[in-house]
Amino acid sequence: MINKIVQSIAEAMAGIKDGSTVLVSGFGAVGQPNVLIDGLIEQGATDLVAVANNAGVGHVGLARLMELGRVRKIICSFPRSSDPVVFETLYRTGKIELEIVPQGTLAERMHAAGAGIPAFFTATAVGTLLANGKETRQFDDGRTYVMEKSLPGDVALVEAWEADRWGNLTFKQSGRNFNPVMAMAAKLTIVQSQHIVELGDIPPENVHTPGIFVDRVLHVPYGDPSGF
Amino acid sequence: MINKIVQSIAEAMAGIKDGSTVLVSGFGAVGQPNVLIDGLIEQGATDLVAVANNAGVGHVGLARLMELGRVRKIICSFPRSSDPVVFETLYRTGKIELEIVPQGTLAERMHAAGAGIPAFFTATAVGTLLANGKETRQFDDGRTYVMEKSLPGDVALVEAWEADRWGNLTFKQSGRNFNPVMAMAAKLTIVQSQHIVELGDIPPENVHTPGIFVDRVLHVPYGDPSGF
Amino acid sequence: MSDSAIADFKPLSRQQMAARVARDIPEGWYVNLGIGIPTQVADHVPLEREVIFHSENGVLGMGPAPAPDKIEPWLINAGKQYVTLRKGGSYVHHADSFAMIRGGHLDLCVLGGFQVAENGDLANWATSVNDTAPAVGGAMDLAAGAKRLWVLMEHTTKDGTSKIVHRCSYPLTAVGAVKRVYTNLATLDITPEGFAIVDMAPGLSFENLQARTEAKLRPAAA
Amino acid sequence: MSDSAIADFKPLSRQQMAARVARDIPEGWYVNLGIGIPTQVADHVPLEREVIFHSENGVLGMGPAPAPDKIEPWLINAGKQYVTLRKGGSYVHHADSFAMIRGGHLDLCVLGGFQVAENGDLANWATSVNDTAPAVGGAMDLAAGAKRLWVLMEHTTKDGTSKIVHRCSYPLTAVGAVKRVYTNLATLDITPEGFAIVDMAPGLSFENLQARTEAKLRPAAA
Repeated sequence: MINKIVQSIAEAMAGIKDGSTVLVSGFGAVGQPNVLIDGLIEQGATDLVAVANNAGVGHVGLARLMELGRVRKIICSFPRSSDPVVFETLYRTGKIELEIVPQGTLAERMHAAGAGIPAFFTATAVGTLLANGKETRQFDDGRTYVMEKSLPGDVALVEAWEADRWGNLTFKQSGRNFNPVMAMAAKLTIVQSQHIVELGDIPPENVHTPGIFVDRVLHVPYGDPSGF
Repeated sequence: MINKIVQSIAEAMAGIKDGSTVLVSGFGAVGQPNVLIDGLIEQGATDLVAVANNAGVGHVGLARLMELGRVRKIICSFPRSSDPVVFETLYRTGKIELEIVPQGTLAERMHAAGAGIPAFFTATAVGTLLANGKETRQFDDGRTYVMEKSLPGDVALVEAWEADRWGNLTFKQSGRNFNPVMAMAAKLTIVQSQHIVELGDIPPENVHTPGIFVDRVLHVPYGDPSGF
Repeated sequence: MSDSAIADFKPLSRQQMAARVARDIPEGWYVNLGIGIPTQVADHVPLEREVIFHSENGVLGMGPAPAPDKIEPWLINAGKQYVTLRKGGSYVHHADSFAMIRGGHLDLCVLGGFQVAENGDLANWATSVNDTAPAVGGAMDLAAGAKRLWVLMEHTTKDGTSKIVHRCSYPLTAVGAVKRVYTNLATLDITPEGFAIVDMAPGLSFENLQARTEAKLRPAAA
Repeated sequence: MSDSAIADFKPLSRQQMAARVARDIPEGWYVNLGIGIPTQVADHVPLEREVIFHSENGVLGMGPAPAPDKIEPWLINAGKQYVTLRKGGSYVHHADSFAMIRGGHLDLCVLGGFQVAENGDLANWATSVNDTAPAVGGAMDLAAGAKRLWVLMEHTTKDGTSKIVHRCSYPLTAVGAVKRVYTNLATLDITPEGFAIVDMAPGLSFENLQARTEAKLRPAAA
């Protein structure tokens, strides 16, 4: 019997190696796998590359991981937040690398990684600082596009609303955001889910992320999102 | 009030021009918009480029459109079928152009068109006849990939299970297939739907194709798929 | 610029600016509103005029802000404010959401700006090449992807420097993308010949507007 | 080849070939089975051993064929046969389905073949460069995309020509992709040194197998 449900946070985080690229989902606090991020802090892996939309808030979660010196580089679209003090201090003192990526390009680079596409062209960022040094090319429509490479992860940390033992997932409202894309882009996809449901409870037409993209599921009924 | 629901097949097909690229969904008979294809036959546009998985069966639907000399070129993955006589005759006598595209590349070329991506790289077909004359390139993983260009449509003919007046769609079982991809890839997306539902009847988490990709919806309660 | 010059006319309030943009959005458009003043545009589109608002984080068909006791904690917009979803709305993931943007499926995007140039260039994400860690978010995707890009911003900075310029001095968000600018002083179209005035704040003269504007303006077509 | 040579052993039936492959598929794998004999492999995987079958047309978690009175007209596989869906199965669209394939998410794909070469090349879609309108379907995507590609086919054509070859003479489906071949005569691994025998049909000798095979074979490791 296939059973991707794990019983402890330690089991969920087992085997994450130093130097890993970790995709951390969420947009604001919504769809953000807080318990798994805390689990990663506990687990100890270091020299990480973090991929997330933001660069952490306050001194908790991703910001805490950075504060502990465990993140070598962050790839994100929006390093600002309501309280970005940890990132800004590290960045000003040269203790963290930053790669800023337009939000849609960030999402598509991970989608491409999950879909076996090593590179694609987009008009986003053409003629801006964020296209510096990148290959550009004109296509048949006469417009210039920049080539962007896929962004695969070693690990994805995902937050779901429902999950079953095959790893099928649903997401609630705007909690979907980066979750399905990161789930498909990583070698090891770890999910915290509000609810665990029986196989077959999610109608097959309405599975948002099929279990093929999921490796481990931890039941975390943690309530409403918090900590924007 | 937005209302994408049209009252007649003539209204659904209005304005399709000679020379159009028409994306025709379906895999076998499932998810195939038979009534719209017949509507296109009736409507009269000619010199068409048809994009479909197959090249028609028997003397009906897409095969009939070809038999009438209205299709200049077909782009498909699998020109064979249980009864491909029309296509084979036209092809053997040089009366139709054929572009064979691997099925996944075909889907992704349309997905890319819908997503504003003019070209992408894939390992599919590298080293085969279908990559002849196409640019290839090695990426960081040491593997060679071929560049494929997006495939936009002027018109998409789509078959849905449910639709509302904003054009939100659901699909039944494997009837989804090329439908969502073609809906997003065309300038004018025309849908035949088994059911018309009230706005809000489709749960917002379970809309399969959001109305932003849909222009016209015709109610066609035509029953089970037939004509493999 | 003398105080008396300012006394000649009444610049639009932010409310009025948002309402001015809202007036130009027809029923049936799919529209993304940027963070800041642009977000307020939605408040001025009556619900009966069905305009479908999109948010980068995968929300299509946003409605007004919820009553405080009706907040859905999982339903926010790109500005991380609580919103509602209208009947007919839907949720998608981030890659699908930006496929809508990049693929040209939005009829309109309204963004804030630091500078708009007469060639349609927009600068709205960084104020210097040396900005430490500027935050781009979805601005570049929206600016390059939407069918129409309008910018809604104050006409000048607080110290009176024009934000309507010949060429942007700040790092660009997108090249040649802006079609129209709405400011507290005027509505300007970007044409092959540069900025053309669509309308001006009540009481403002062409000369007075030009005096506050770095770029050369063309009077409204008669 | 004399009739007496054939009398020495018993080639596997198609049923036995499918069962032989099924034996090697562990629980938990995501597997795509090509049209033809490969499709029959699923019949030999007991339902208790949960193997998740994928079909290119967006079906994940296929079950056995339905009883004639339980057919769901909207539920077919890539071979356009009616199938069922297991609990835990799901539907996706074609681009997402091929993202699973191309992105390396399938543990295994089993395809039929015209020729397999000792360098792992597969030819299974066209028998000549001049084939009028050969039909590729999803074969190239599957061959290039799955984590493992196995081929299931007869060892020779009807006239006895070996399909296990030094180099393919037919147009290729994929380059260097095949890991293992199951035929009615043997199971062969493709190694950096070429074909290595894993097992042979009962009663078949190495010499007899080699005599029916164009490519050079290496005996099974002791």
